[in-house]
Amino acid sequence: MKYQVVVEGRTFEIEIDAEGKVWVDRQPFDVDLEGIDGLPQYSLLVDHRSYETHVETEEAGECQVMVAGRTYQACLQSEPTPSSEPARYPPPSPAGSDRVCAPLPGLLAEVRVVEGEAVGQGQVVAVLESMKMRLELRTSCAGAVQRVCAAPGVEVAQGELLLVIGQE
Amino acid sequence: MKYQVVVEGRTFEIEIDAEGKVWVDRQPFDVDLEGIDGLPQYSLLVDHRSYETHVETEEAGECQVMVAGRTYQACLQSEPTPSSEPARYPPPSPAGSDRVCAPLPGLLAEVRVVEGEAVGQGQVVAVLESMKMRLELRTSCAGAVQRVCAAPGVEVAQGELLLVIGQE
Amino acid sequence: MINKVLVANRGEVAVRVLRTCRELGLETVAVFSEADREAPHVRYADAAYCIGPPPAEQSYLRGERLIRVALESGAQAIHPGYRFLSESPDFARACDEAGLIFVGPRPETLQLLGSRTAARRMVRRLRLPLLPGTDQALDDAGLLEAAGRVGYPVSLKAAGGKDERSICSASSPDELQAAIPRARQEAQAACGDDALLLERLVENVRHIEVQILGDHQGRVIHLGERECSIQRPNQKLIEEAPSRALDGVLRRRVCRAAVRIGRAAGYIGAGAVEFLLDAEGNFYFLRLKPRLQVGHTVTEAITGIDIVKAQLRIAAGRELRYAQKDVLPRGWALECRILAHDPFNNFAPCVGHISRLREPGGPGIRVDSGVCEGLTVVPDYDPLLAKLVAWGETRGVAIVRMRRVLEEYQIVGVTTNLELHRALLDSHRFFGGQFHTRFLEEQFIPPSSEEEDYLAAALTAALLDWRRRARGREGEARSTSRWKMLGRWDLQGGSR
Amino acid sequence: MINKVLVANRGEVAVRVLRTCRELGLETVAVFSEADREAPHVRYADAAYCIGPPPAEQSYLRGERLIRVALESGAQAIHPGYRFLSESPDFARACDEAGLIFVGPRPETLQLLGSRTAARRMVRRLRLPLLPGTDQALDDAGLLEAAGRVGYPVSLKAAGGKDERSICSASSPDELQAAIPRARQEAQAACGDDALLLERLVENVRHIEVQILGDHQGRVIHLGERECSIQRPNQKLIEEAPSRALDGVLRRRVCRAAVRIGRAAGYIGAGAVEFLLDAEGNFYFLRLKPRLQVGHTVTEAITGIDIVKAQLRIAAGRELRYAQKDVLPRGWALECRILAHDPFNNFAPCVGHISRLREPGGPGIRVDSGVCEGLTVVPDYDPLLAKLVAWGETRGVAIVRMRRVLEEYQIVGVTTNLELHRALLDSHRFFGGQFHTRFLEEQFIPPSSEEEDYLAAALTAALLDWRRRARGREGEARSTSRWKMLGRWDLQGGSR
Repeated sequence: MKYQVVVEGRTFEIEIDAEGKVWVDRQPFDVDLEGIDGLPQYSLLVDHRSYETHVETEEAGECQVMVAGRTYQACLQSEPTPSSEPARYPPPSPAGSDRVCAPLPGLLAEVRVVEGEAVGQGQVVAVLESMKMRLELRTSCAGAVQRVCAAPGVEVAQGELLLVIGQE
Repeated sequence: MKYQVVVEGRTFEIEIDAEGKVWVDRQPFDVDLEGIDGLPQYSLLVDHRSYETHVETEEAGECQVMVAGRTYQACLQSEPTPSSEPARYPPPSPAGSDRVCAPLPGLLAEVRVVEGEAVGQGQVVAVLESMKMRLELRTSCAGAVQRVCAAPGVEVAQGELLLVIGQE
Repeated sequence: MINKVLVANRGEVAVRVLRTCRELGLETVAVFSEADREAPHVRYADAAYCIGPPPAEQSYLRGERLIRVALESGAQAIHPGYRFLSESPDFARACDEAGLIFVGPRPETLQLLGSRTAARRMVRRLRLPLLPGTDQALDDAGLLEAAGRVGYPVSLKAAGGKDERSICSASSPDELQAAIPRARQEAQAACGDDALLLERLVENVRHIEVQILGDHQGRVIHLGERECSIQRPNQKLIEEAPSRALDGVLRRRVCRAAVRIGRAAGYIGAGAVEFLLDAEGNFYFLRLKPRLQVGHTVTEAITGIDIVKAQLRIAAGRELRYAQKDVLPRGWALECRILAHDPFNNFAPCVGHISRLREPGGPGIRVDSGVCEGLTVVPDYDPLLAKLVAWGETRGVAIVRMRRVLEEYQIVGVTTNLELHRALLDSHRFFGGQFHTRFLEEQFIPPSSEEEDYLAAALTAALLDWRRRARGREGEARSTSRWKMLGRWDLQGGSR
Repeated sequence: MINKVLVANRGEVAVRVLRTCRELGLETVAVFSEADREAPHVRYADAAYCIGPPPAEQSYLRGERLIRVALESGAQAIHPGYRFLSESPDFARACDEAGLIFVGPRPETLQLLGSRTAARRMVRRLRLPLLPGTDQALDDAGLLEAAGRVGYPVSLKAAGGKDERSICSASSPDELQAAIPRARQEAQAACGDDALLLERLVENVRHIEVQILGDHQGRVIHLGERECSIQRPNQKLIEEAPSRALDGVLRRRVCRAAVRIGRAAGYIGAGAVEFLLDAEGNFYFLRLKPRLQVGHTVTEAITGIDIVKAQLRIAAGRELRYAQKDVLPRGWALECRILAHDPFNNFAPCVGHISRLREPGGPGIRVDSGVCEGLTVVPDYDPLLAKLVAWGETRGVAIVRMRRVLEEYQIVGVTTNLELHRALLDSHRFFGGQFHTRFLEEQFIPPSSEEEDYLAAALTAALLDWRRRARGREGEARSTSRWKMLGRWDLQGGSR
């Protein structure tokens, strides 16, 4: 299963395989989430870092999670992987290439790169305004911008392809 | 609604009318039970005395209630009042008279009075062994023993009439 | 002789007083408004009486009803806590007349201290420092003349008001002339009297108060000072004892002044003499608060003295069990008030259902809470939920302890100022003790989150969703325990 | 230099150590067995590592694995807490060899103190009082001869054992002769060595221990004594500081003896020198416990000194920040250990799911807890759930405070000894301070309930049933809020 999770403007691409192994932005992480019996409270270990999280509300695709005394709004989009049904998002890109899509419907506020430009991994390439938040969209690999598919100022649909990054 | 509640060997006859007014052993009490939202915990005021009670488990007719750090087992028998269906217990006795019935099925271990004997209110007149407990059965009014309907050593059914107390 | 005490308050202060009563073996009577039926103080007391609808005017402020409940329940004394009727001479007098002990000073003392002008005159007679200003209400011309003498800037205050708040300030005669009519209107609205007096406006000040105890035998002692400069208008957030602003010499002067004022007022019970301290080390009498203070806990932490116990002993007529030399403060203590308000939304009061509460603990920590899990925080009263007190051998230790427990504290379901406290305690200026009463307004910078906390939130959300789907495939009943199911049920429908 | 500490323990002591680490700004690493994945110490630490299956031998006692985790996580020091590996010279040595700081004494010190005979010889060289007995293991004839010299009754102890427990006692040569073979078998079974030694059996004794601190610079000080006479064999229930049994003269003698023993042992870190005190005021060295003690909290309460902080500072090579004259105890403190066992069923350990937990608070109270709501108490480890500490200006105040908070404490889902503590603190003999180490066995009378509590239980049960029926008639959805429904759901299926 593949998730795009937006937490107050930060986007995480989280993949969980059938055995429960976890990748965040294509990096493998050792993640263990354990519920405290009887409570909507969890002990989370991420590469042994220890967090306590508390789920305040949970509705379809939206979750309010308290971490270290602060409440964060997490918006969730998912697609099964591997999947027999048609994927709403494009399949994972080959290594060194990336397809930047809109995680939520919204207004494409900025496109910060032009075609042919070299980009680093994690660089902000576009900004989407959605649900009163500004979401920074980042690359998951270094490369060159092969194509810019949408112009700033337009409304984009969820999952719409915005940019293609390829190897230099 | 009329209840016979046995708490670790002590029997209380509790009557609650349609407005929620409460009588314990035929004495009116000002009782207010308020649940603490989200928890099986209650604030109980009995004639302004304040208790905190916590219901640990509750099953048909049996309830584990924690009061002041101790857990008590409460066994509940009820009958509606007023009722159109045939009552399992006799109707409330007239003032100054009482019908002592078996609140639970069990062995009548002792009968402590004889016919004609004068008894005080709250006096133990018989002892029933039931569910590994010894239940002391008390009079709810002063009077004289008019009739003893069961002999010690016999098994009695729930609701069976054991003694009749009348006015002297 | 007191056997039974009625506590005429609610929330954390009611629980605070009830706790000491229980330690003293006194029977207790709580009162509650219809909004507080579930509140912890109701469950904590031996008996509890409903005294009316939620608005305080119809319940906690109805003196005659409180007296009736005290008489009915057999209480001999009424402890008013703070706020509500604690400073009311009328209520204290009504208690006297009903044959009840009011745990506090005499009605005449309350009357005297409730008048700003009378209190100023008393302190002037002692030749103790007052803010330059007028000791009586003046007409417009008189105010202008006085301002010239006192020196600008000045602030205008309601002569009949009890708190030290200034209605407005003026830095020139023109500004003052323009301000007076408006100030009279506000004074009229606030305390039913448009009389004004005027004081020099001192800036960059710190708020220092000295805890005093006086008994019926005429002895008055002090328990050292507290500083409560971290405040908003009318709302203190952090108190500490002792104060970084006083050295040994100044401390002695301030504390002695407080004791002299207490003696002059014939003070009985626990009170706090409040002063302003300017950057040059000058202090000025502000008022004598004739009751238990919210911040009494920090004084208790450094002196080891139970101030509520002292109040009750004094009220019973017993003499103080401490001489001044027995009061030996040790270490440093801080109190953070945990309030149901939103510091990031103009401190708007917040309500909600406390679905989860975990209070901190460990060495040097005291929690005085007025709430519990399952409680609904209602909008009718003060937003003070709890007080967190940290003691340390030094101020630095107290601060790091407080910082630790602010992280341990967990309240889910109602917005609080826990995060604001964390940010304040992280501030270098707070750590250095360099602040004044406008520190919060001027210096506060909202903190930012740790980047990794965003990831923790994202992973929690994703993994929960993934597990739910996995369970759906596997058949739920087999794969999870009953407790896991309860957890999930709570999670989907339970909280908030 | 220490930046990161691994805490090689679980439960309340792990949380205790983690708290001080956090106050010191140290990063922390927790370890947990598979049974402890949900435990509070895992959530409290910055990082956490699983170290194996539930049995301690396969997790918390696996020194090599702990050292590997410390190295992997980048910790420079390991704090062993108490029990588990805290007294193991081998583990301390393995830490040294791996370049890690073991927070405790040197391996040689642990070796010396782990031998009853070596420790006795050391104390004898200091000419300090020992229980009359033998300083070395003896054969059967030797034991009989020694008993004649020492005087009956005597007790036999395993020479290789670490604790002070006697295997059996004998009051005549015949009894002794009969007892020796059985004692050898037990000693063999308990510590793999059938060597026995013999000590005079002193009856009606109290257990006194003195907290000491020693640094790498060779300084040893004491923080006063504790008394822990309220105990069962191998399980202390209540500790207090100071002890009622010592007057000023005796206190000075006992504390000085403890410091001399600490110096002779070259003691580094925090330890406790244990003594028996007989009814005539004679004291006898028992052993030096070379680690943090469970009861250290009462010493912290009266001295204000954070003993875990002192341990960590000493481990980092810094010198003691206190001279003996800086240690100024104040007031009295009690600690009640809250254990998951059933005092009314032969103290059988209890397990269960903690469905509800409310910890007490208010003035003078410290709670050191290792559990939280939602936790399942497992049978694999010590049943210590939490420690409750009450401080008061006097012993009487500390007792009434403790009595108050034992009532405030609410644990639902697992049987604890809260009620036993309530009964003990109500006892006149405890209040009078007249007890000895067999007080609990000999004096304990189970308390009876208040009659009115039965009625409260009955009314709760009846009213709940009545309301459920009433709601059934009225239509449930309309008449109750969502929270009420949650409450009911919990109530019917949720708890235990």
